Amino acid sequence: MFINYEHENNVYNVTIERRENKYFVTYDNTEYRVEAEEIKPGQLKIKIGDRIIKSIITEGDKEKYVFVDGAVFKVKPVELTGKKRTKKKEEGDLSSPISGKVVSVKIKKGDTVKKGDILMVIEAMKMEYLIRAPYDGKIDKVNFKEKDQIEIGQNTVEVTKT
Amino acid sequence: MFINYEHENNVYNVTIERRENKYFVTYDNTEYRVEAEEIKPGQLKIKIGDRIIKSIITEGDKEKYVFVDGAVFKVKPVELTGKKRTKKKEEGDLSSPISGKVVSVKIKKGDTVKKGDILMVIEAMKMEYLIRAPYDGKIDKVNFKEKDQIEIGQNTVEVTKT
Amino acid sequence: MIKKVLVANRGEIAVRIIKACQEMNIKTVAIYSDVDKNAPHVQLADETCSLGDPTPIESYLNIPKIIKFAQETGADAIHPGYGFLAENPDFAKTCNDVGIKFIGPSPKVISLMGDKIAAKKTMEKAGVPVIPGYHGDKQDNKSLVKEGKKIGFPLLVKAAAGGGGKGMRIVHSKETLEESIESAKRESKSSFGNDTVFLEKYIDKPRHIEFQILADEHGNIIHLFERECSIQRRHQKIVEETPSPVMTKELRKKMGIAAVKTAEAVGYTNAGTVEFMVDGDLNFYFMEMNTRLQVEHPITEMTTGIDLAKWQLKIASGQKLTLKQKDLIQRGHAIECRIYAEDPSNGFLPSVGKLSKVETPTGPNIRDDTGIYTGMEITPYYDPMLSKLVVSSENREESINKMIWALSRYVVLGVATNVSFLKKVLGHGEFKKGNITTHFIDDYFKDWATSEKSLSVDAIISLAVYDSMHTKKQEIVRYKEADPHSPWKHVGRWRVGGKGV
Amino acid sequence: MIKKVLVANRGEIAVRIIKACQEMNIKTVAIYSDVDKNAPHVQLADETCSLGDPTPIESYLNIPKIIKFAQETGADAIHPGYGFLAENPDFAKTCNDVGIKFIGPSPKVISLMGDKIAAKKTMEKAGVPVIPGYHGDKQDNKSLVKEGKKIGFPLLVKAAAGGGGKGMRIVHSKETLEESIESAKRESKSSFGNDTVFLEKYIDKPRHIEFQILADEHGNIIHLFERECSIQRRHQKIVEETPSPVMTKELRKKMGIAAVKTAEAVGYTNAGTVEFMVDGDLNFYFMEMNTRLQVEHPITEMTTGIDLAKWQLKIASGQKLTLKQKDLIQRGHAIECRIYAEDPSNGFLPSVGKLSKVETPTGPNIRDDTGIYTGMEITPYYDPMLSKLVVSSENREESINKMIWALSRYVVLGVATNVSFLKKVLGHGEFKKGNITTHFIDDYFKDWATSEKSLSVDAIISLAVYDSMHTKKQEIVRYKEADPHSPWKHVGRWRVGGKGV
Repeated sequence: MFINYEHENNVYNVTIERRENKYFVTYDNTEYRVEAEEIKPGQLKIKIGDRIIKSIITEGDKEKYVFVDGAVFKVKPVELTGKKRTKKKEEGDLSSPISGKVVSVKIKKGDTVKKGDILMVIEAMKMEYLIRAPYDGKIDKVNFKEKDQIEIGQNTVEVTKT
Repeated sequence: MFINYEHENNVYNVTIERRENKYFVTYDNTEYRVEAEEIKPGQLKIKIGDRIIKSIITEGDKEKYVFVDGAVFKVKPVELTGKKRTKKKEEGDLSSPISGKVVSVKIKKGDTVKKGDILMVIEAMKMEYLIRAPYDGKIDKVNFKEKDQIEIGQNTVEVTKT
Repeated sequence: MIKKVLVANRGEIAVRIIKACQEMNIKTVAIYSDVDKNAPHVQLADETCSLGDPTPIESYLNIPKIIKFAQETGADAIHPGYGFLAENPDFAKTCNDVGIKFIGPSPKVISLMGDKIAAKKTMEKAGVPVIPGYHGDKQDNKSLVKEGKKIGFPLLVKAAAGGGGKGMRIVHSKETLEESIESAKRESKSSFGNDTVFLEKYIDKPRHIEFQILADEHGNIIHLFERECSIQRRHQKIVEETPSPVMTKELRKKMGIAAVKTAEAVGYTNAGTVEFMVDGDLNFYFMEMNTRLQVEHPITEMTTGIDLAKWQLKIASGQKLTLKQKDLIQRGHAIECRIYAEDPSNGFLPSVGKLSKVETPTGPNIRDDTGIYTGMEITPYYDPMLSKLVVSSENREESINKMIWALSRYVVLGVATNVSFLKKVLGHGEFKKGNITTHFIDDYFKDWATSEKSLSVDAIISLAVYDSMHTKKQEIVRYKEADPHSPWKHVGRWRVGGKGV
Repeated sequence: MIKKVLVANRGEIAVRIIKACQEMNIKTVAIYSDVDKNAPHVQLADETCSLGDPTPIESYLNIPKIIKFAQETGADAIHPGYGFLAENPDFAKTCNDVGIKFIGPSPKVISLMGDKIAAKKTMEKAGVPVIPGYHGDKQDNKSLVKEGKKIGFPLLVKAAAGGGGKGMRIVHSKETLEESIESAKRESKSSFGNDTVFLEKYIDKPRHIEFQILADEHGNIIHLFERECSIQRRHQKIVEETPSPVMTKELRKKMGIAAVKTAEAVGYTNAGTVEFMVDGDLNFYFMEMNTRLQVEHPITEMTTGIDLAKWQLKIASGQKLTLKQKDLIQRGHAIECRIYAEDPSNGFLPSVGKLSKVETPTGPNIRDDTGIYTGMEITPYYDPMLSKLVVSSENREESINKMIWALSRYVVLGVATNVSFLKKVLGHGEFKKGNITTHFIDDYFKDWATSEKSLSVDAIISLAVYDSMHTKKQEIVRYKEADPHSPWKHVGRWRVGGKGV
């Protein structure tokens, strides 16, 4: 079986074959022969050579979480298309950093703004988040109005650099 | 739905009807109207009038356990035949009080014994349990030999009163 | 003795208070909004009342609703916990007016201490040292900017009604002063319904050290030593410890006396905390008094052996403080870490979602005050604190080791948390040496990114084994049936691919 | 410092020791028999070794196997826990011989204290008071019966190598003396491989009070105050507390000095416990010394703030005891309840089976030292202790309340347990007054039957609702299809019936 995992924008190609109770995992040109048991749902005990690791895995719709050696990793599936999504913030990206409520909209379509101007204020968990102009520019579109619910990653305002 | 529960040799007749989210439980000529929710598997939150109780129920092959109000109850199903089993120890009952290993058998078939004589020694969890003659009598049958594994409730020795 | 307490809060502090009541044979009433229907505090309480709409103002801040529930259930006292209505004098007054005991100080004292300006003026008069600043009535931007320029930079803009860093701004130059004042006012208005601010000198290399107070209704006041709370992000504490690594016997005595004097000056009753700022030369200044049980109260409980929540109930019942200052013993060392649903590598942004797994470490002197459970939905309605992990041991070094051990075994999956970050803070060389100020996080973790930048081999193996175990044969769909060695297969909901070996 | 410890034990004590090691950055090796494959101590350890066959003699008592594992894994020390090989001088000696540090006193001291007769003689010489009795070499039944008659009745027959009530018999009259001697010898032989017994005067209204000792390898010895362990069934402790309700400052001092003298007399090293019997007039007698960490050590840890398991490791590493007697503080009050898989209403018979549910209470100053989990199979191979529930608080009354609160929320389903029984013991009027002796259970709970003699209405409603929820329509089979109101239906695996309404 071949699986790709995406973690922090990197993709990991892994092969695993099962023969009886042994698993043969190949990653980065190294083969790991391991024995494994699922002790409770999602809780694995894996013997890698002399070492025993215990990991906890939970599965969501869009991601898996792995807890192992005291660290947590969130991984996503890689789409078959092979098109890797990159989620790095671009200079002009004004997506909401948080799910919350729009408490104030400072601008309207057509306004000109200066770099650093506050465009929108979003409130979540009793804290305020400010959306500021990333550069001097002109407002093309305002996607939300006051009191709107906004989700993390949704684009707040579109600005053309001037 | 009609259900009988057996607990400590008493049988309880209960009726329950469900209408939408309400349950109507009748026991001992009293009807209880309750709302209930299973919060986690086997964990119930039940509203009886103004009172809320929380109970935990687990199910085995032969019994159910209920934890409620800080107390634990073990209940058994009642056989359809209606024949109620009574498990009270009779005077001559020499069933093993414990699952363990027979470490010593003091008598053989045909021996005569006095009340209080030690007939068999069973060891479990590093402790000794003595099977003593319940009355003066004659040994009819010895069901186990040294080093045999014995289960709780199995008859150890049969003695005829003399 | 109080017979029935309505707990006007949620989460770990509601759980903490309900347990204290139950041990004292006091009946408890929990209140809950729709999203908290199955929360631990609801499971635990003897009676429960539904608040409906989870919006804070409609639920845990809704005074008429809460008072009505208290009356309906026959509660003779209300415990406000911390946050929400804990420092709302109107709420305390309403309780008094309807004959329900508010577990905390009098509305007058809450009101005075809630007004940071009036509080400072009172303390200045009482001879407790305060930080230079502007605490005046002129609240127009122009006057405030003028006063700010007089104090000099850097300075702090603080909401008079604020707390926990809300409505607070550091201003480094006059250019951003007005903007900061406006923003602080706006946040204060939204959080506390009041936009009065004050300005004060910003102290370099400051430590935040506070003293716990207990005062009964018969004039007896004691302090229960200090808590060092300098490790903060966004002006909110995340790691607290006691004793403070900088504390000396003499300073403890002086600050303890000042703390008791603070409480005395206002006729304080019940549990409270006097917060001081301590500078590099160990000068200390009164900052504010928190008129409630503090989030970090467990570290005081672990080192003194005193149960503060139970004493709150005893004092509110009119009992005398039988604890004497001279009998109190500060023993060993305790640390608290606040576990938040937030992403430390992305500006500590709160994270929402469903907790797919919660499993917490246990062991001698490990206390986890928690309000979460597997399957719980973390919503944006309330504070993102999930739980408080507290440890104690014979000395600071062992407590740090114990905390790192416990954090390494603290499993919360489904949202981003600060667990790894806290572990890095505790393991930092300067923290270990006790060289901490309120700038610690900014100084050493400014651009901290998660240490788990790449998947570990153990994680890769775990995932692959898990997916192999949970993939039924019929779920593996071959995309090119013609080629049996094709790398393209389909595993359950997960699309898989990769080069053949 | 020791670098890697093999823990030669299972259950809660193995878990306790592994956690202590990990906090000190010491690597750990767990050993496990087949039935313990998924036990918590195996989950927790850094390395694990399979012992196979669960029979004690083939597993946790198998010296060659354990030594081999220690050598293979490069462990430089072995912690024996309590029970199993903890007081086996041959094991300690074998460890020493192969250059592995045995965490405990020297084989010579274990050997001396393990021989209850020799121990008493040594203490008599050292000036520590002992109970009158026969500790002689003549072990034939005739001589023992003769000596027994000399001492008078009631008397105790005790296995010289015994402990925990095993190989112990009370004899009330000369008629049953010989039979009791034989039975004690047999049990001792089977449990300890040695059938030497001794006889001693049976003291009326006795309390069992013990002192905790720590001794380093440089001649420093301290005691960590007393533990009151009078609440016993089958001569095994089930409830322990500290301080003892009968202790006075003067008696504590005298007994503490005697305990230290006991340790000094034999050149004791590491943690140990000196057990005394205290009579109604507060005279005390040396009973025996346990040369290991005691089951009930947590109550001492909670009241002194000292981590005994960690000090065992430090002492075994050659560190000096930095704790001074005068600096030790006994603060507050702690209680331990041992949770057993046993049926108190049926002679405390052990109970085996699968734990269908384990859920334990948490809260401030509640410590649950446990080795169990949901799904675990309780087998007849080992001691039926499931866990130790420990609480502490400001005073005895609050600790009793806290313990009752915690016991009421301690969920272990699938086997019979003593949880309800413990709750009744803690709630008993005489216990609350502190009027306890080792006869307490016999005096007040002789014919105790479970208080849950009949199903409560809440239990009936819970069961009915549960069965209603979990019965699919198609599982309800009508036995008389002709009559739609027939009471005979079939619910899942459960047969149901009853009168119509």
